[in-house]
Amino acid sequence: MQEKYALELINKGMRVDGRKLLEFREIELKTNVINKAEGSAYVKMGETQVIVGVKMNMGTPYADSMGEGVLMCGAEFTPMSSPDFESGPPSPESIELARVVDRGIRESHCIDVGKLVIDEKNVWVVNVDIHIINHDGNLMDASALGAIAALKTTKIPRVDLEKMEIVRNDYVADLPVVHTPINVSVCKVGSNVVLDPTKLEEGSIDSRISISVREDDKICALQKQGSKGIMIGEIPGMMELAMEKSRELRKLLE
Amino acid sequence: MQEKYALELINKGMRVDGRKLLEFREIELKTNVINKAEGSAYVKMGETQVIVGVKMNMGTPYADSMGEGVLMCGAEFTPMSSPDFESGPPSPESIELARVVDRGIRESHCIDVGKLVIDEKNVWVVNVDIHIINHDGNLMDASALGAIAALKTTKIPRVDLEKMEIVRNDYVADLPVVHTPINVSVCKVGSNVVLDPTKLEEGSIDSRISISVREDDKICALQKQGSKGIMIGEIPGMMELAMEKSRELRKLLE
Amino acid sequence: MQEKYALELINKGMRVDGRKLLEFREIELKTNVINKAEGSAYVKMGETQVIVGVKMNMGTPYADSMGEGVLMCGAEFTPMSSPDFESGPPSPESIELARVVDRGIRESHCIDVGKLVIDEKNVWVVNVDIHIINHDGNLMDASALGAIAALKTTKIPRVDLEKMEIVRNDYVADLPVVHTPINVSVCKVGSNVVLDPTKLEEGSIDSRISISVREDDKICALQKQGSKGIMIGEIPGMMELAMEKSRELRKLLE
Amino acid sequence: MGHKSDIKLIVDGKRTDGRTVDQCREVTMEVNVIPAADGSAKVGFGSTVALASVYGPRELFPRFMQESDTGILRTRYNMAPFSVDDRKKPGQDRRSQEISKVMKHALEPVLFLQEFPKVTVDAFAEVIQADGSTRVTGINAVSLALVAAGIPMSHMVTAVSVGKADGELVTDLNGKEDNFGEADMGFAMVHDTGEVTLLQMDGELTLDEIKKLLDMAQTACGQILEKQKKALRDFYVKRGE
Amino acid sequence: MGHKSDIKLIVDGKRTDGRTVDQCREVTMEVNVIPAADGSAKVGFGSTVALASVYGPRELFPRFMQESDTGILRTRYNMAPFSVDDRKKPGQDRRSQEISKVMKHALEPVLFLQEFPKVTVDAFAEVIQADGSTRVTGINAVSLALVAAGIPMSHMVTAVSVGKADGELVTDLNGKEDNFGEADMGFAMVHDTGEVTLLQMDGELTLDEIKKLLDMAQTACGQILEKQKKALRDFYVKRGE
Amino acid sequence: MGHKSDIKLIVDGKRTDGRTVDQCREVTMEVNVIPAADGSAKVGFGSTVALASVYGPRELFPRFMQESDTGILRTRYNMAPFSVDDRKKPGQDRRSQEISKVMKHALEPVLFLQEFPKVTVDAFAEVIQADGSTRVTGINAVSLALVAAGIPMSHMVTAVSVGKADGELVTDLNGKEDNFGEADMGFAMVHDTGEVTLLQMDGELTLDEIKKLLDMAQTACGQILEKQKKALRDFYVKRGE
Repeated sequence: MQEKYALELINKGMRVDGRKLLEFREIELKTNVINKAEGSAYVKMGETQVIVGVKMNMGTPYADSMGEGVLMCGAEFTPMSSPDFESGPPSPESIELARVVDRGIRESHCIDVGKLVIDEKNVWVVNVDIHIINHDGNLMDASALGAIAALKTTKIPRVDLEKMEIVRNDYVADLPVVHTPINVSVCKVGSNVVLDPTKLEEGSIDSRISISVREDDKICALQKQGSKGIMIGEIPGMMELAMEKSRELRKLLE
Repeated sequence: MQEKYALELINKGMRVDGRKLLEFREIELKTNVINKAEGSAYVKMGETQVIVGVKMNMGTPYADSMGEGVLMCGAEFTPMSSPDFESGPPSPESIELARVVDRGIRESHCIDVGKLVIDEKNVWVVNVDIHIINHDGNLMDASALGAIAALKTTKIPRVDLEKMEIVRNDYVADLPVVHTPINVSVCKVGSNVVLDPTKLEEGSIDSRISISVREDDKICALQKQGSKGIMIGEIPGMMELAMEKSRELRKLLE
Repeated sequence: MQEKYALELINKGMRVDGRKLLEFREIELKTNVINKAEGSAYVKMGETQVIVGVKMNMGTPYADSMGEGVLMCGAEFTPMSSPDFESGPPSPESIELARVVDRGIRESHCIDVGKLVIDEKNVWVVNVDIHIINHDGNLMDASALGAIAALKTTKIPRVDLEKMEIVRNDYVADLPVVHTPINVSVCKVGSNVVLDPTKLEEGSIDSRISISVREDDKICALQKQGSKGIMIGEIPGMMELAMEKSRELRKLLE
Repeated sequence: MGHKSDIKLIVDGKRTDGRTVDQCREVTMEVNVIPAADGSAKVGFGSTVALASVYGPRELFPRFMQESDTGILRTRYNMAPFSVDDRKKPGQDRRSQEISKVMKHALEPVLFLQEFPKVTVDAFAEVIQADGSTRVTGINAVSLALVAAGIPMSHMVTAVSVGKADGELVTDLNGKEDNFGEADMGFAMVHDTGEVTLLQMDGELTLDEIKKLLDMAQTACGQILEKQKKALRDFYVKRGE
Repeated sequence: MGHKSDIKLIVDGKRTDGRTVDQCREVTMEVNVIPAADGSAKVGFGSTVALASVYGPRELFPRFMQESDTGILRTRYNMAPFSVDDRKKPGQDRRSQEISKVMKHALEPVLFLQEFPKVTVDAFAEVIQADGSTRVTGINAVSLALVAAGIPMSHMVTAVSVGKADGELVTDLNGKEDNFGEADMGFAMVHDTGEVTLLQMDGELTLDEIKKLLDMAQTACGQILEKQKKALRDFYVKRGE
Repeated sequence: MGHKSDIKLIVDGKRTDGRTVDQCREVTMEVNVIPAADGSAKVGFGSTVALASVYGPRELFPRFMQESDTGILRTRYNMAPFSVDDRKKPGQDRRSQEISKVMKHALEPVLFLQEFPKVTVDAFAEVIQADGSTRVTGINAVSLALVAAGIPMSHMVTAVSVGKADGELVTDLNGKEDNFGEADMGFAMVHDTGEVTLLQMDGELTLDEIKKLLDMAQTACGQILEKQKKALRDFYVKRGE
């Protein structure tokens, strides 16, 4: 019923909460919210709440990427955040969320991984963990925003090279973040284009494209979702919209 | 029906098997029962039967406990021991059992872990495995008794330092066991206090506290179980009872 | 219905596809079918199709087999190959298949594992992976045939000893395969002995013995399957039959 | 308990964070922080912070897991990967499974589950910052979340940790006291009735010390209960606006 | 994308395997290669080879997983252990789980699942040789297998990869281009209607480049669709014999 | 089989434990050692010791696992962590899953499962000391436990291992012969009828050797069957007291 009503409103160009179709909900962004993490951010996008924590650990580089630090991105859809989530192994949705956020960070080359070398054998492993606190739609954009915000505030701790131990809370540098990718998910509902849907509205989405845009307007990652197709001619317009909106969201990080 | 009858008897201060409320069932304790284990014990407490085996293996110390051996404690509720147990991953009950027995051993400092160092990198890992053979109640006390009995008979095998291999069946020392913790689970059934319940009686238990007591009357571990509360004023009396009974059970180890 | 018809025919000494009871279906055997594998084979036995790939990797020897390479054999019953298979952890059937094929290879000593040493610490790990493509019965014989065929075409890649890296597609030797074990599964259906049953016919099998025979007529592995017994006096005859048929199948490898 | 360390935990009667022995860290409580849940809360003891949410009563699926004569309470205690110094691998380990179980028993005594056959109440506690006393912080949060979800309860459950550090009995252990102290006792009670619903301890204590710790825990629970009540009042006032 | 490398991917307009930038590798297609399945296919793009099989529509068990108002499509993308240079451990990893999900969405738009309540259609893609573009090869195979299984479909789905290597936009990436190129876009569409059903990209591209890649992908899909149709014709002709 | 070793397994016709080639180790059997079970037994061959318990027939849950036309036998072979030199990680590995399966087939032929639709009989074998021949020791124990549980059976199943060590054919392999011998054959039969229900072998044997081993196994099973019967008689006598 409610879902149907949300759809009817969208078809008339309106939304349950009075927004315009291409308008984001109010966004609250806080950084350094987790004292045990080397970087962290809290994003509240309407009622959607996400915490992203970054932990810096020592590890060995990948065999095909010697001389580079390692990025790892995970997401947990905690059962606390929605009546629909269950305990158990990661769901396909949480895996997709983590992998799309991961690609937005990795492919934008926003972290200068060449600077994350500790010694001949050891590099920094940058663990980005996304924790969904309250699910009210558009987890992808909120999570990606939280991830880049958390990375931008991440500090590199000192390493005691004799003991090869990390000295937590004694920081020697900022994480070298050289780009600022922003993810904008452009949704199709019937013939309308909608941004930042609530969970109620997500029930009516035919498809969406998550688009990660860098500050130089380079597009770094795309992921179409949803069980309907999108006309090929519509895609460039959706990208342009994402580029435009990404500039607006990027201001939150300054 | 039977369970209700057991409860009615307890309410009258009696028990199905004729025991007094604070009386343990007959205990049979045998050690060195498993020839492949470096230490082992068999405990028969009424019809409850438990085998505990101790295996000594080489390993690396924990980063926060360099220069100390490692204790690991596991419990398997084999489906053979009860119609209620199933194959599959460890149940919360078996995890709790293992963790409570583990804490009784660890927190009593009964093993002098500082003496379990092999060389700069390697220490002894003491694996205590509890195997439930027949479940007729009070697994916690039977398992903890079996664990300390098995540890007290555990021998340290020789290490061939050139090959860094354990030479099984060639022992160089006893495991340094310097304390003797005993676990006594004090149960509440209505207003009565009961010890060593059978499985039938366990159906009537409101709550219980597993209490691990050392030979110097120090209390080393507590774990309340069961879905009813216990009046705070009753707790010290339950501890005194556990201390008293622990002396009785400890005699079995001499 | 169809299954019952297959059984009736067998009881009359006939088969649905017109074969004799002791006749195999037509076998198509191709090797070097997977370009990423160091050895591979495709077996089509009637409509049963199996791909076996061999990957050569570096690893450490087992502690009780220093100075020897390592053989590992796995089988996946991909859900694509039969309406009866499901996604998920390996089924007991796929584990049994892999283990029986593994034993046929291992116990025949067909690979000269003493020659698979790279340096003091590293040996070759020979990974044999069996992939069922279409299940129409007698997976055991088809898989074992594919495994030995794939091993016989396996090449050992060059190792860059400075980087301790495998240089794929640059081969320095053939895998030393010194024997040719062949698996023949002899089936009992009522009082009849049947070879190479189709999946339809497998529904009527009372029991079968998988028999692995070497070119010198040594028997290297046996595995009885099925939920009926076999009279002890019948077993030697089943072995003789397997020895005879193994010679026939071995010709396919020349 | 009892890792070797040269760290002095108490100097001149003051603890590493400046507290006296029987003083709790700053306690913060907020109800209804997770709108998707039927009830929720956020509780902090110093820099230990836990979120809790409650869903239910709701029908339990698959049906063969239902109990025909009673409702069930399911609990899950979890630590976020970034809540600790060395990242915790996501997923339930043996420790969190055990804590989930004792958390369940700590809360069941105040619920009327027999009146809700076939249903489940699901309670989740998520530690997002860990600095000692995480399980009791989680229990306080779940207790508030249960009330906020409107689950019928006879009383609030209130929890605190007590223990021994540098030879002194202390209330509300922080991370250092938890790691390097001599004993740690997790405690929860229905303060109005005196019923203890969680009692776990590891360390080395005499009976007298335990008696004193029980007293200290009860006193602290009285103070914490007031904060729970205030948080609920604030929530109802705000909701009534 | 973008591993450091000295490998030149394009020299004098020719790619490492001799192709021009907008040229697909040799495409091979065969329908009905797995008799046990209701429908099946084998598709190769150069040395990338995928098998697909489809089972269904069939009733879904256990029953509590059924949807009362629609059928469901379940998909599984898998790589054989021997399909890659360094043996892949059997079983689904995070990558294959994600691809299974986007593969499902790539195919659902052409199925009439609402007309088959309570049932499942199961589609499996198995990569047996991997040299880039494995997911799109798998989608082409599954699309053929669905038709061969007689599952009602509005249209064929056709898939191809496009991307950027050594600064040039290219069609049908091979393994080297996939590993060392600048961008990789997985693409599937209903060529007859212009509907895009799979769109994934990682790399660094301008909007203009994406527009050109979409054009190149559409053109390639037109060519590949003809091969799909031919493979089906061959199959029906053969079956009619 | 066949690990390289300088160990001599047979010297002057005597095996490492002093036995002749066709001699079983001391066999101990005791019925009804696990009171919680419907039937149970403990069987030892020298220092190899297995416990077995049987539960059932009982209804199988969840219901969708039931078979409408027959009962099922479920078996689980397991080794205790402390049963071997190097501690075995708890839980079922590939070896124990395979043995569980052949154990099931070894026992099914004597059960009348068709007469118990929808139910399960659950049989568990637990090896607590391993010194070779563990699976056949387990089968003997389960066979006794099934009888003690009152499960209708046409006959007893009796099991033994035979094999080849230092060139000689031997009965009842111990751990050294199992590890360093040339062949190991697991064997179970219904001695009264001559039906073989378990036959596994690995090693290198001629047909003649296999024939001789089958003879030796049958002879040994005859002796072991007598001990099984005696253990049951002792149990019934004791119960009758």
